[in-house]
Amino acid sequence: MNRHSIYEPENAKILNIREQTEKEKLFEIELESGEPLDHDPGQFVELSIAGVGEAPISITSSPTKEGASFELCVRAVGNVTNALHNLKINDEVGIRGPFGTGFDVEEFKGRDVLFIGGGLGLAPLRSLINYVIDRRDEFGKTAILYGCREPCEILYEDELDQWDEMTNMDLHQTVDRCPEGVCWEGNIGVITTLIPHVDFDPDTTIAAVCGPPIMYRFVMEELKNRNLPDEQVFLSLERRMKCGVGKCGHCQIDGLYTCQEGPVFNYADVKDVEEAL
Amino acid sequence: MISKEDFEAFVERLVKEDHREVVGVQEKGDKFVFDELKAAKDLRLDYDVTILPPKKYFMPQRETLVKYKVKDGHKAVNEITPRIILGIHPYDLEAIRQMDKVFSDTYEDKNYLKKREASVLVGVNIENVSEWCFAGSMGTSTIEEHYDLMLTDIGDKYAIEIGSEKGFELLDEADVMEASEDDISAVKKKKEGVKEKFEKKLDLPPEELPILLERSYGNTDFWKEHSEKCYSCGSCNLVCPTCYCFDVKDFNELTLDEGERIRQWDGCLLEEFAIVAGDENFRENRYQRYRHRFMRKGRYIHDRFGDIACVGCGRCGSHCVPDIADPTEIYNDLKEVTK
Amino acid sequence: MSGKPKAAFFDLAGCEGDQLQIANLEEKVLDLINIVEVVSFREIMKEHSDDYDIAFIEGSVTNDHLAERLEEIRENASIVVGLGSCATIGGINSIRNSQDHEEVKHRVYGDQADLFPSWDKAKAIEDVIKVDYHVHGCPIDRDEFIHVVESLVLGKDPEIPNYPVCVECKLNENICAFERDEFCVGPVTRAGCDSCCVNEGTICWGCRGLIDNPNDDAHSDVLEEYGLSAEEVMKKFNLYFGWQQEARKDE
Amino acid sequence: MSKEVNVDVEYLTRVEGHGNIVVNAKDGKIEKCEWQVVEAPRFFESMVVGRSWKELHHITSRICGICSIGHSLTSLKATEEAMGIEISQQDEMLRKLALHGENMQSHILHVGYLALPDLAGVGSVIPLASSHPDELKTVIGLHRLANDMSKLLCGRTTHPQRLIPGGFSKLPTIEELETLKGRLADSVEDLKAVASFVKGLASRFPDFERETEFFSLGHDKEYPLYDGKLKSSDTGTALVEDYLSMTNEYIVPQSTAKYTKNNREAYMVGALARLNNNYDNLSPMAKEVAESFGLEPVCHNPYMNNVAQIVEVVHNVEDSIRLIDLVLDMGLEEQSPYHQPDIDVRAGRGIGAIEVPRGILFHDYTYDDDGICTEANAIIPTNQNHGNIQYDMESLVPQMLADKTEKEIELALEMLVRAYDPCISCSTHYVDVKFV
Ligand SMILES: Cc1cc2nc3c(=O)[nH]c(=O)nc-3n(C[C@H](O)[C@H](O)[C@H](O)COP(=O)(O)OP(=O)(O)OC[C@H]3O[C@@H](n4cnc5c(N)ncnc54)[C@H](O)[C@@H]3O)c2cc1C
Ligand code: SF4
Ligand code: SF4
Ligand code: SF4
Repeated sequence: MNRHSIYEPENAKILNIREQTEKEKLFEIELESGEPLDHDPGQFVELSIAGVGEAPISITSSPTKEGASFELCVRAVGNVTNALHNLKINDEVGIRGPFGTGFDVEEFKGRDVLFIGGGLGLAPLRSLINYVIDRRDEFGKTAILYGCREPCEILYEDELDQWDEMTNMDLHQTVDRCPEGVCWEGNIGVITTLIPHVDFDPDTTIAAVCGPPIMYRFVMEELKNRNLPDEQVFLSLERRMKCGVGKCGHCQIDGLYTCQEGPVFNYADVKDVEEAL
Repeated sequence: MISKEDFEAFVERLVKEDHREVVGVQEKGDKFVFDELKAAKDLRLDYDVTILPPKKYFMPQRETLVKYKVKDGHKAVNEITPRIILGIHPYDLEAIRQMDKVFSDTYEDKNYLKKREASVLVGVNIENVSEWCFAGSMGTSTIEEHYDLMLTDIGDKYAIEIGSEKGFELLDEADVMEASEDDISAVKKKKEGVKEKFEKKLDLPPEELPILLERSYGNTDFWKEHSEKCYSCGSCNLVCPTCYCFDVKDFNELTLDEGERIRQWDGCLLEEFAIVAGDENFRENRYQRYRHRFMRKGRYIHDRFGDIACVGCGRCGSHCVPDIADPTEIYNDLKEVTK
Repeated sequence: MSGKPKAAFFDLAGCEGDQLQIANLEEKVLDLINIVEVVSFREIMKEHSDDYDIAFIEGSVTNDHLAERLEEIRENASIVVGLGSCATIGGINSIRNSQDHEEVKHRVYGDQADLFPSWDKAKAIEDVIKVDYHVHGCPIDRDEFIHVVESLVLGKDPEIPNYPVCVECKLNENICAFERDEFCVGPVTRAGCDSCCVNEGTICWGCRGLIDNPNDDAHSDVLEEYGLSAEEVMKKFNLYFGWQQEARKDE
Repeated sequence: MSKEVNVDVEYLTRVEGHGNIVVNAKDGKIEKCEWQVVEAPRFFESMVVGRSWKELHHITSRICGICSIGHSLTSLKATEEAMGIEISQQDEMLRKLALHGENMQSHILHVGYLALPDLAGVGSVIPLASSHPDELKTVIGLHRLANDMSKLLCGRTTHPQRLIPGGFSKLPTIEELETLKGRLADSVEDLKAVASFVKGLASRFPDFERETEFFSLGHDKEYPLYDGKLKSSDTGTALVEDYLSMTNEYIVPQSTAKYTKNNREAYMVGALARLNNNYDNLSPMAKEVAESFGLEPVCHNPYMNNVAQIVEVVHNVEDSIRLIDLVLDMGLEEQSPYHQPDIDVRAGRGIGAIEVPRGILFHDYTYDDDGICTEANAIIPTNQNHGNIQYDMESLVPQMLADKTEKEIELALEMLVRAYDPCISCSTHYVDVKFV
């Protein structure tokens, strides 16, 4: 990044917007410079809207994606994210990053990969999933477990169908509940209920887990029951952030900086860190 | 060496003639602060401690990082006032050394570093010790590097040690004389003497803090008990020379087409420090926030940068209204209970 | 809101000092009327309309008549903003909430006391209607008012501090009241005033009200340790927190 | 002529606080003509009972946001008198400056933002931005100067912080006072411009007179704002201690507020009353401006209160420059930026009387040995004017019934009330309101 200051966002343009659910939209963005972001799966950017502020957002597209643009999947929950949702194609935003430590793809290579995503947690995972798909022969078997609260909250529906049809890719979905009158033929129950459906070899499997804070505890317990070693689990954590570059202090998890050592952590490194999970 | 008279004349000249802003320690009521010098006679080199550390000149309380025009995107801003800062105590110099490290680590924070570069640091050895200070225990009551000039009051004159090219150049205009053997030993005696003056003391060598803190992290009762009266006011963070957390906010003009993104000092003791959208608070309890500060000072920063991030200035203890923030008390108590 | 939002200003029981702060914006008033259309502002204009999006309300509610007016305003407006302590927390009016109402009335009006329609307590407007945003302070801070208006027009939540005044006192490098043998309620009072009273050499009186989660027990203890009697501590809290403390008890 | 006139102005605009005007006339005869005040009671005189001497000025400042400096100072004078606290000559001069600042602020606001629209024939100050942009800019500039001056002396323009029992918690610096002096001197041209602008429109002030009594402070040597004895145009001077016998609060059935009277059924307070009673002590330039309007004592046209306000602003500016010079000549005494005067708390009663923008204001406190207030009374200028407003209306309406339309009557009445610049929100006591 050769900006004047680590706090100066680079201008970028919204190329496309796709509505995902009532609260999530997928934004395709390209930097004014026309350069690709050059990120690792699991990294994030600081998205800036002048006059409103900044928010850290995971990059949901894979670095292997064609073209210079990248994608962010954003849930409208507050000032910046609401303002972003009000923008239109061709509007400008500011981007800083990519920041943080993403998934170490070298670690994943040659192994079977188990993706476990809860809700919006699928956003950062999708970057890695598509990376694996684009370099299919470098990885072993893959399975995706994806859970949402309700069917209306499901992200990337077209892509899920594509993933489902791929050979060598095992996709399982669940919802916590299905309101009356909504059509849902899949599993109902929390995400941990999907784990027994997949068959994996703890010796050769590596898991990437991402979801809301409470999900982790239950998922980890279940994976432990299946003898998956802690070192073979990577997870992505979220904390308040103001700078993204290890200065502002907000994202500290005990001694760890989410924006530096994370957001993707090896489970073995954080399992004993009280503030982490 | 410089006589006090000549020193005052020298400072007066700086105030009047130097293109840089000259700041120094001055009285505010019955306390002291670093502030712009209007006249050399206002400089008080015999102060005990200032309310805020000189950090405010490199990382101001409120600082514009970015200006934006809604139509033109963002522009980085760094308002730099070149300064000569007079009268920094050794512990504050040590803190500045640590901050330099933090702000140049991985991503260089030019807002800090450029302001830092544009400053000349003139230190002074401690004459009067504040009742809360425990620099003696932290090894920061004197310092041999990381200043441009260092003054020591020896009666009717100041001894001047030169720490850098910048410092040397500053002295260009001063009526200085060569130090005698006596002068040198007087300075030495002064530096030795100050170590004895601190009433507050740590009962353990600071190097042991990381381990002590690691062991007592889980002693929830201890932290709860000590933080019961905590207001979550963040005063202990805000006055600390080694605290650097900040918040960032956008402020628009009423015309709505332009504005500024500013950073403002923040503190991990404040309730909303770790809260995210949806109101989840990752450090919800008072004791967790209270504990975090001590962990950060004595352990986390050490793990990252190798420094104990407390220089023993005692400001946190003296500014805590319920009187629960004094590090010596906490660390000494911890040592007691973790025996 | 599409187009320029329409704003109206109202006053209940208060001193109108907050509306004066808006008049005191000087030229910025012209910027203000560029981004919102002021349709009612009795203190400075004759025109009035009931067609508005944002209602700014100053003053406390102290009788049925005012409560009815307030409800009407709520119905007309899509956003209601409390302006100043009297509206946001009951303000100085709520001193009398801890006094005996009969005595209060008789002291001022003697045997005509009962001619008065007045509740025994002064209340924040939030006691009667739903309030969307608060601009605290006695009087309001002009910059904070601008920030709130600017935010509402841009459709974002204004950032109102939820930390105590001590924070700003530190940023301003003040000598703490407790080091000057004075007593201050800054440690439990919401910041946002830039610690203006302490900056001017006095103490924080508490006009912006309690922060969301004040350690008021600790502060009572501390005030007593520093030498106030329990009754004096109560009076310190009653100056501005009268309505708020009661509302908190009811929660 | 058979004509029915119904004027019912609920919540009169461009005044502080809430007041209604109700007039019903049939066949040239008035059936009802009332000035009603419908402000909700706030009970200040009770609120302060039980509170400490350190808090009273803080609390009573909140009686009125517009003249909070005046309320604070009156309150401080009462407390200081009750405890025998002396303030230094320097602090007294600085307080007088603060009062000038507030008087300027309030008068400019009133003339420029509230009364001028009537003269220019528009509904508010907002249209003036396009119809008279230059004049408005000048008015805003003067208003800002007055506010900056108040802020410099008091910490804040509304609900001042620096004014404390015994003096000031924090003082302005010499440089700040020098800068202020320069700005004041520079403002004279602008003031003259505003005065001549108003003069151009002065023919729109209704030509109406009614003889009445004028009540204010009076002083041999100065134009009295901060200090003086009581003075009535009818009964002469009296001591401040005797304020109750000159104000005589009473209740009238057809109105809502407590009225006051002295020699006649009602009297007038405010800028015009001060000017009528103390014309000789106005500053030279202020006299010039008064002359240019043909305003000289004793003027019985209440609408001329607006002009008297302009004259006073000129006086405020000139006298402020004089005071700043005096303070600077004496040299500013140094004190801590958190000054707390040593005060010997004791029991006693004290009365403060000060001329605030709208007229004479009284605070009267009794303290016990611990400095806790046991009794308080406050008489506010606007209250003292209510009676006079009512009598003016009763005399004005019949004069207009014959050849004026309902609209014209309404405007004349509104302008009348506004001329008094009532600050109804600050009125501390009222009686019940009956709606027609
Ligand atoms: C590493 C990382 C990756 C993320 N990836 C995504 C993503 O792909 N899609 C998505 O929709 N959301 C993501 N989030 C969450 C997103 O950052 C928050 O929802 C967003 O910051 C809320 O900002 P706001 O201004 O809309 O909300 P407000 O509630 O108005 O936020 C106010 C301020 O609080 C801070 N804040 C609030 N919530 C968070 C949070 N969860 N994390 C960090 N700071 C916060 C921000 O600094 C923000 O400026 C991610 C967060 C992190 C830390
Ligand atoms: S200064 Fe004291 S009360 Fe305030 S946050 Fe720190 S420990 Fe808590
Ligand atoms: S923790 Fe306290 S004593 Fe240590 S450096 Fe910070 S303020 Fe000074
Ligand atoms: S003066 Fe009051 S607000 Fe300021 S630090 Fe002290 S206690 Fe806090």
